[in-house]
Amino acid sequence: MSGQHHPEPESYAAIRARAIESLLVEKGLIASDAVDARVQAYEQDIGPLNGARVVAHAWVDPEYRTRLLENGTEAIAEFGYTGAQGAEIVVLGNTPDIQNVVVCTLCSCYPWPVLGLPPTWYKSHAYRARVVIEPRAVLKEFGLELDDVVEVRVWDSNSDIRYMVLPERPSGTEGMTEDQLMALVSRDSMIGVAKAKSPAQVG
Amino acid sequence: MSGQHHPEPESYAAIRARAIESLLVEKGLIASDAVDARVQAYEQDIGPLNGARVVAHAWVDPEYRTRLLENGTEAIAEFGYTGAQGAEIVVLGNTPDIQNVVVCTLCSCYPWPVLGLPPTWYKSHAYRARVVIEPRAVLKEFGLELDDVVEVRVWDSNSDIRYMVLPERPSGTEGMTEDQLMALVSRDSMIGVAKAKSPAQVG
Amino acid sequence: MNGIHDMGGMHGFGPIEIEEDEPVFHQPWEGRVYGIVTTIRDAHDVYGPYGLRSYIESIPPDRYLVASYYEKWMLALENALLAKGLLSKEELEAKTSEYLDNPGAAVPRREDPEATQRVVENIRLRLPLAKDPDADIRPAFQVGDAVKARNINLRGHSRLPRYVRGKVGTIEKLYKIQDFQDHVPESEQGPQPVYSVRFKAEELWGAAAEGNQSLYIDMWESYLESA
Amino acid sequence: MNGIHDMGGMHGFGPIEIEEDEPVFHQPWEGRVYGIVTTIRDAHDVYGPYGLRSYIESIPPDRYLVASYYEKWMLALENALLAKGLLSKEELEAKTSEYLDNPGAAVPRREDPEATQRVVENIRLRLPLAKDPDADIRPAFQVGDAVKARNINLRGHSRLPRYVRGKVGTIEKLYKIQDFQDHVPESEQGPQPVYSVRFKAEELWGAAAEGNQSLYIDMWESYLESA
Repeated sequence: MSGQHHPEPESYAAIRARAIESLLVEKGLIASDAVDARVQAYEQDIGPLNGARVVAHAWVDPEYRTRLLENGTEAIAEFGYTGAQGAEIVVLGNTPDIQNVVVCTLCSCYPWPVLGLPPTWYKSHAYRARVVIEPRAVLKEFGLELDDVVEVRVWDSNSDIRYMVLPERPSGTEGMTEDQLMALVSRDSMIGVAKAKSPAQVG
Repeated sequence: MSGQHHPEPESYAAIRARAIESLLVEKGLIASDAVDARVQAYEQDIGPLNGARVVAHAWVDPEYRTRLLENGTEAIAEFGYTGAQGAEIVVLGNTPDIQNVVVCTLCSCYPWPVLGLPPTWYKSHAYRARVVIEPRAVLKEFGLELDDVVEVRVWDSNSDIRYMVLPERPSGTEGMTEDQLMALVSRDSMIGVAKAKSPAQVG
Repeated sequence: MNGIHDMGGMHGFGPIEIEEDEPVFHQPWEGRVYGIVTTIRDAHDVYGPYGLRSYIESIPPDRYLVASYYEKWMLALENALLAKGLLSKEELEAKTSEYLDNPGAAVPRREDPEATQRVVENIRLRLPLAKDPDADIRPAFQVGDAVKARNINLRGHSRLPRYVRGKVGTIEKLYKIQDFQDHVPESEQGPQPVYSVRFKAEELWGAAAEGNQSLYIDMWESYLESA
Repeated sequence: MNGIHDMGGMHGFGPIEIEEDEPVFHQPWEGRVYGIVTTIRDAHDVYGPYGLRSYIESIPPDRYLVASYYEKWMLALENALLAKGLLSKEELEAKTSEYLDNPGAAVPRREDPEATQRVVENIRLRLPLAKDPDADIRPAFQVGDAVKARNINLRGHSRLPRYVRGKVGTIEKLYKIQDFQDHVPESEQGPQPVYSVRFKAEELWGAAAEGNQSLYIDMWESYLESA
């Protein structure tokens, strides 16, 4: 940003965003440090590690698991994960017979307090269009092939309720601590397009 | 096309079309004069004047009108208007109480032998999307405001049958010849988004 | 196919843009594309059983919405030629580069008066579309019957738009027997009765319907069940 | 609105493109747009009752399909600011030209620690969404009831996707009482019971359904009728 050399020309979108930000600053409609704070919160603090902590805790504490499935919002708030796009969070428990998968076909609604901002594929037209009509084909593209006896439940987040999936605890994790278990809980497993990782996968 | 000066640079589409035509000529897959003939047929010979002749004749000959509404394909073939995109043509007679309107929501199907190739608006996404759900609003944009007692019948040409509208004969045309009447029959009136013109309109 | 082309009833496309006295082709290349698409099939089965339109329907949605009508035709033609192996991607790109570098270069010509004569005759050739019902194919529905359009979500070419699926209408007319056009297994192919079916606007659009309006659409018999 | 955004069940969008270890924002401008969109509303009612998403839904379909996620946000933000009169088209274009001419020019800063403090607090602020039924609003349906989604074709913002309309499902759960979000006349606005409704895939997609699959979706009571 030195003004002297630019390895790549800036995109029109980048230019346009600067024009808008400049005008809003000049008019006193936004505070630059507030924008910084918002960006920083979701780049650094609020992401899928929050959800992974919730999941790992539910794996080791059956009572918490029950609370989490009965009232996700309250149980998640015990960790301080509250706020924007999480006024009401419903947690969907996977079982050997049920795979829950979350989408927002109309938009890209997502439980920010536990998962942060959604990945690009979740916001893609392909995912939004396809997962409600051919979820098994979509899951296969994520590497998840499900047996025919497993029921696939797709949840379309069309209201202001947000959904998070509680993946099954992998086998062979009996002696692991909560912190160790957290490493097995991928973002994708909490959207429902993957299983939690096995200890072997994370080495 | 002198190769020496170009007032405007050619569009990518124009370039691409030349590349395709060149390759197909080189491979002997098309004949240039056949392409010329096809273009010339629809630029010069086959257009809405055909339909206008059919309509004008139906206005002056009640028996022809009956034949036309009963078996459009045969009655239209009496004028030699046959062939591509007209294997089966159904003619829809407007009345004071019924306004028929034609669309092809999935594509842009159109009765070529009587109307030639469709205008851009007929092929537009706006027309295809809107005329089935809000035909009165669409007709209004064409300047046609219909009384509430007039039933609007929209025909979606989804099969290989093609539709043409027989507009009502305007009042004040009693003494006119078929050739004079033809001038009142616009393309749009045969799609159903307009009435036939009044003698005053064509001056 | 639940494709972007199946747009009946969608909002958001804005007003109808009406051009007064528009030419048949706005640019010479549009005419060439039209002429190529419609003459090459006289001699070569380029488009397969579902026609050029199945290739048009397969244009990715984002491209479909920005491409003009004849750009869609050209894209579909390209894809059909590539699929048939009549052109290769490499030669198409190479030739395009040549013309980009030499915009004034002439397109070579190949004259074939006999083929041209056939093309001219084909333009007006009468090919009957439909035939009368016979002992093998008897219409299952009568004029006046209440019918429901089935909820079919074919991945391939289909003539059943989304906006009528699941809706109840009335048989208005029998249009004889026609070949089914949908991309279905071989056992479901072949001729069927086709009906003109009338749907009331309220059935299609609920409270959003304009008053005193109905929609007529052609339905192959396998699209319908008794209502 | 039967808009392009209502794409559940459409074909033709190709495979899911999955990026490993993707950053939260791919370009700094995406973060700025995100930050502006989500902080400006703390102090100003920029988006109106139907939110930023109603502006996103109003992006013309051809633009919608080619714009990236944050490009959609930026377009929607622009249109909301223009609609509210907080920006004018002229000043926006003039400022854009300035940056196009001087790509390295800095964006001015305005610090406001108090506003920033509020923004940081708002991120984690608990605002209850739903309330328990009371004497005024009693749910019309019980868990296990068969219900049919109405055929509503609103021109404005709606949360009822096309793919469930007219389909029969089962009430699985009552989600208390929530404000209705659709763009309806004032007499139809206000709080309603919201249900989780389960639809079998066969009901939604007919023979094209994958086996052993169901879809759960949140339905405001006015979307439903007894089946």
